Amino acid sequence: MILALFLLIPLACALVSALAGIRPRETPGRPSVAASRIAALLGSLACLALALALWLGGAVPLQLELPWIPAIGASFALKLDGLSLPFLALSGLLGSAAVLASWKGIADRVGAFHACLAFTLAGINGVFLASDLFLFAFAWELMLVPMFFVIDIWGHEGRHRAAIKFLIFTQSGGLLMIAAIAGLYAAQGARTGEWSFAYDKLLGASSSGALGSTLQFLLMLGFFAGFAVKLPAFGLHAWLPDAHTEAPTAGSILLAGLLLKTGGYGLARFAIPLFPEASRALAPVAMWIGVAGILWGGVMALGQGDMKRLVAYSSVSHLGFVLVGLYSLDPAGRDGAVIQMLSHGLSTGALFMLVGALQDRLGTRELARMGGIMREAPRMGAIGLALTLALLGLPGSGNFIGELLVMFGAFKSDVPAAVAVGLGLVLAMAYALRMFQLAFHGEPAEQRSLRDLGALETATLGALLIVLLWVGLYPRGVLSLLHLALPGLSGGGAL
Amino acid sequence: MNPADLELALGLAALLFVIGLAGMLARRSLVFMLLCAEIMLNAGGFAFIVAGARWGAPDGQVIFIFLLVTAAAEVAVGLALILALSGQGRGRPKGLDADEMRRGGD
Amino acid sequence: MNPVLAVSAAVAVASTVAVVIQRKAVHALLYLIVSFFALAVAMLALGAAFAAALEVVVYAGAILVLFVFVLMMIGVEGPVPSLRAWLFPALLAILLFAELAYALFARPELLEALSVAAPASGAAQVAYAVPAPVPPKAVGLALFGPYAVAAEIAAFLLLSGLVGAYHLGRRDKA
Amino acid sequence: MELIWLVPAFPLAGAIALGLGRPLTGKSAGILGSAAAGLAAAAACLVACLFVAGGQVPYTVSLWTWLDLGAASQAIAFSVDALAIVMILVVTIVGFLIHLFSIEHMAGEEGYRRFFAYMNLFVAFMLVLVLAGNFLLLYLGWEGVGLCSFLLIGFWFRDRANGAAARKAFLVTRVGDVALLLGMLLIAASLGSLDIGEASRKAQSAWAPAGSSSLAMLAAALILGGALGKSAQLPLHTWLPDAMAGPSPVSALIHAATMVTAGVYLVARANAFFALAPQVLEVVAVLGAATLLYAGLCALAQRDFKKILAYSTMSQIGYMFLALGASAWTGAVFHLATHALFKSLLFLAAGAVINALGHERDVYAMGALAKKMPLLFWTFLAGAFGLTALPPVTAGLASKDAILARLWYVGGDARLLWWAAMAGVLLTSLYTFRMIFLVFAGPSRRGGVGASSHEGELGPSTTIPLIALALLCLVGGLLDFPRLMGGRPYFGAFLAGALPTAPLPEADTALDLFLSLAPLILSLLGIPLAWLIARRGLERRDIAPKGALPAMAAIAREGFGFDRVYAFLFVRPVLRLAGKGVDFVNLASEGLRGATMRLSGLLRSSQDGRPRRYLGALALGALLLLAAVLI
Repeated sequence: MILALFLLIPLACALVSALAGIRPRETPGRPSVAASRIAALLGSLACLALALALWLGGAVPLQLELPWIPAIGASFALKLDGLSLPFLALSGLLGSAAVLASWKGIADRVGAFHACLAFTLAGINGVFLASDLFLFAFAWELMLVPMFFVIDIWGHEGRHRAAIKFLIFTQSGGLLMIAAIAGLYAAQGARTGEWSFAYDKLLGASSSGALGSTLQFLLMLGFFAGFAVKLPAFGLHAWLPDAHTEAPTAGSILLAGLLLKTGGYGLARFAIPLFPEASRALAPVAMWIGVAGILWGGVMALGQGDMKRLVAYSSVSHLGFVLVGLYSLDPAGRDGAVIQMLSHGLSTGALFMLVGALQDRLGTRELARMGGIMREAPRMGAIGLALTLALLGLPGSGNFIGELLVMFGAFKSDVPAAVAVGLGLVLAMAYALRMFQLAFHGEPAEQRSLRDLGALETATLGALLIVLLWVGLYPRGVLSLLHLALPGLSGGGAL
Repeated sequence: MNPADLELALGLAALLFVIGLAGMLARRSLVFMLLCAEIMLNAGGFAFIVAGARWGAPDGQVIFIFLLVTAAAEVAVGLALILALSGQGRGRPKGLDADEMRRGGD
Repeated sequence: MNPVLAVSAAVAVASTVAVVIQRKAVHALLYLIVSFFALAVAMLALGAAFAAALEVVVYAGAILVLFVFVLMMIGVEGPVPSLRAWLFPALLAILLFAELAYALFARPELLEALSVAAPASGAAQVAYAVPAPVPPKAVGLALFGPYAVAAEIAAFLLLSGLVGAYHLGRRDKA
Repeated sequence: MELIWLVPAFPLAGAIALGLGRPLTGKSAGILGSAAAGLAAAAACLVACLFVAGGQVPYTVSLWTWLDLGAASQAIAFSVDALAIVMILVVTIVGFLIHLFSIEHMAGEEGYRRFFAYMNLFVAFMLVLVLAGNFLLLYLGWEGVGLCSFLLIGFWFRDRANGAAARKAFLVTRVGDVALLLGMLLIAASLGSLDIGEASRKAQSAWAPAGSSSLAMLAAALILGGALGKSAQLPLHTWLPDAMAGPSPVSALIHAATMVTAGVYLVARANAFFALAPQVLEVVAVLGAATLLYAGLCALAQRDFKKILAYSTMSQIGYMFLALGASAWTGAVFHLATHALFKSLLFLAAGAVINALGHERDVYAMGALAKKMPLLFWTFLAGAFGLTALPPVTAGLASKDAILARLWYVGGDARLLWWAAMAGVLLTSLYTFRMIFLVFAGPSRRGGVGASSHEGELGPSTTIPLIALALLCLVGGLLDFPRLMGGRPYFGAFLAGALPTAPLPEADTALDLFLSLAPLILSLLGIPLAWLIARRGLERRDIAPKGALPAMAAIAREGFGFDRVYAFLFVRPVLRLAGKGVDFVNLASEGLRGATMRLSGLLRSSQDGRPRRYLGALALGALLLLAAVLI
């Protein structure tokens, strides 16, 4: 039942937040507003604490199965293993960071906002925990809708378009994925006579020969499409810059830090193990899609004038690494992809928080209108520098470990891809340094008075940085956990 | 009954119907459109009666009654609408132009 | 050919054409009443006495009089459309009529095929042999027998029409 | 033996303390930073003594396992051997002296505390680099020093030009770093180990015999790529002259003494791979010789005081690469060490001169400073003698001599390289003495920039490092003095435990004499020539260059246009692609959106609210349907 708490706590917090904020004409500072903030924060922290307790207690794997819709063989089945636990911890951490980041920035409809955040978090936790494909699809949809509202209601200038774009892209991908789930379910059910959505039962479907190779490939493509949109893979990334740029800070943190990770997690958990043969056929293409994402994301980031958009494009680049790592079909590459996802969540989440803080203070995200922040706000400068270094993958940050392992995996399966990935590192340095120097160095572009980071913000960002450093210097902490999940993930033995 | 009569009667129904149709397409006044709708409805009802007479069955007349009811309800609502619109004073002298009403939503 | 039917048909067509080309709505309405009377005569000729009565009493007598009241209140004059404006409607109407007439006169087998009750040509001949005026009693029995539910629904429709008309006609809109 | 972790820990702790310690104001920050560096130097000396006393047995101290890469697990571990000892001594001692110098030199600068934090951080990373027992940890230090170089070049960040120089340095070296990273991956993937010693042993068994394995060549070439970037050798050299935008102590520590020579250290450390790839080794030698001559020519044409020294550094590292290419591993490392001494001395003295002149860096604007700043002059001269390998300063004399002799003895095609090196000797002498004549001799110029200023204000924290470095230069060469002059190769013997050495052939006094005298004579010959060049340059400094020679000089001053070529080939295409950040994928999706909207507009126009139109459509539909039934 512990696992259900990961869903119940955020849902309960969403309820409390919504109820607390339901009274009309709320004003900041009213007790009900504070209550909804605190409820959302406590919910996230509780999830984080729970995940850490399970981590330190070594309680993986852990399972929960309750009957849900027996008529179609769908059950409320959750499973916690070494692959999901780090992501759950990340979701608790970034959820708290998102609430803290919007502590002052959100003054309008506070209750609904925090309810949406908590709701999204519940969906994300569900995605990371579900071991029943029906439940997975359910949670997958659950996390999108509140996120849509977060962007559409509390976002910046172009929020409506961005929100619709986000919804259309992810829904189209999700639709394909759900179709593939249904197809897999039907094919397996027709063969065995046992109609079930259970992950473990579907796992052997393709290797048992139930699916023809064409059908297997098509179903795999369905899963791949759903996850590749979310990741996003090159070519399907058009929604990301808009959504990240227009979302409020908390929304950007959740989007970049967690929602994108569900794509990578889905690939690692479902698309590859369920269809090992088809994945092997797709792997070379997928790797080069990833490489294209790395390079194109980097080049685009180099051309952005909007700081938030730059970070968004850097996400495209960084998640290209995930695709390369996963489809190198090499243990090192897979490890690298997971580490890369965690580190990217931490570093980009923190970076979005910083950009949000800057935007609150300066009223702009334009790099050309910043400059000289290092002098006026040294704490901000120091954290900005540290995050920039993580962005460009300096050794010592978790990003380096991820990129290194991904490159290693790629090197073993496709040397030119590894070389191209290396070019991506050069690009990463170019755009990261450009961003840092434009924003923090030089002379201020305009008259202003800049407040440095407050204690709360510094503490939050510092915590994220310390975790990032820990991943960078002691990646075994994550990897040993991940390797516990290896047998279940190996699928056709490719990994 | 004479088959020729039957054919004549059905032809009459068809002719009345297309006259109503042409009128409805050509006239822009709401009142005329409502009148043309009545023509078409009536033509349809007449066709039912012809069919009932052809088989010596009451069903045709029953359906005619239903059509009558429909027409009554339609006219009641339609006329109420016309009254309400004309009461607003817009389009009154020119006779409730359906095309002009399209954008006049205030 | 029944001369009564033929004459009433001619009157009905002529007056209906007159309806759609009038300038004043009141004139059109009066022509329509004429048309309905002619149709009532045609119905009588076909042996549908009850329907003929209803046509005069309800249709011409009640519904169209309702029109008269409204037109008296607002007095509508519709501009007569130009010949150009008649072109397309007339073309459409003529084509449609041509099709219907073709189906009616040249392709009787189509009607046979569409009819469910009398598939065989023999049955049709039998039916033709029976001149069967349908008495009002039969209509009433059918209406409140097999069609009772439909009658109730029609009543609902009338009621909702009443409510709708009342609502639209209300002056004191809040 | 467990003490070794203290060596990098002191400066790291110093960096953290300085980074967090807001209350540290005034000189206290500088003193704290210097103390951290000093403690590191002391710890390094202690470690060195213990190492020597313990019979020079290499050992490794492992802190924790960092990462498993394939089968091999990489630890955060410090390996100590003779090469590492030499490097930590150079880094900590020179580093300490430069910190000391900076206390006064940087006084009053904005970001004083930040400066020392970065410097300490640099020393820590540099120590990690040289102490790393595996390639991965080495890479951490490698990128870390690159970071500190970036931060310190851009120290005066209010000027965007400094930032651009810093960015360039970081980026260009990263191109090399990526090559190194790929080389590491290659080694890890094919040998299953990244531990330097273990991988070297495995390579010798897996990739032998030498010269036949393309994998060995690839690995060596990729490692070389990293070394070229870090050490500013052709063709990845363009960042170093720009890097002079940083403060002078930075140039002394990072861009002369330690970081830029990391490439030399790397090649020496990975000598087993290069030994298996003789072709790559030849490339090393040729690139070294080319850089040596190229940078010498460039230095001859510079007007910026520090850029002359920067090109000189490049050129001297060319010597080291030349030595590496000739498999003179110990000679290269020896020159690295002596170069660290005399070049940091030159940079510090130059920095003091520039500071005294109010940040004037144009040598044509200086002059006649020898009398006004005697201490700076004499210490600078000591460094210059080291640079030109002239007695009585032994530092450069001994190390350069060893390299030249080794080149000669290799024979064959390497003779050509010897001639190139001799040309380099002449060039070195030319640009060095041109600089000295312009700065310290001749008439005072430009309304006497230095007329009012003299070095009298120099405090002990400035003078002590200068004098100490000068003394070290004087005697440093004695560690491995040429046998002709009765020297004993202590240094080479010490390093023999860590690097392969080949004994010189039997002593032939006549040949030895020739090999020692030839460079000496060339250097001396350079002095009068340099006087002529300096005078000629002075006369023409303000008129537009005409004729072939001044035009050549202008080209050389720009570094022979490498920057422009790279901008044309790499930078501009990428920037054009980036454009204003317009993403064609996004455009495609927007196009799809536009098409959908247009289609929906089309459909919507059918629902225009005209009932008569609907009716017409309905009738038309009925017409067509009926027609379909009838036909």
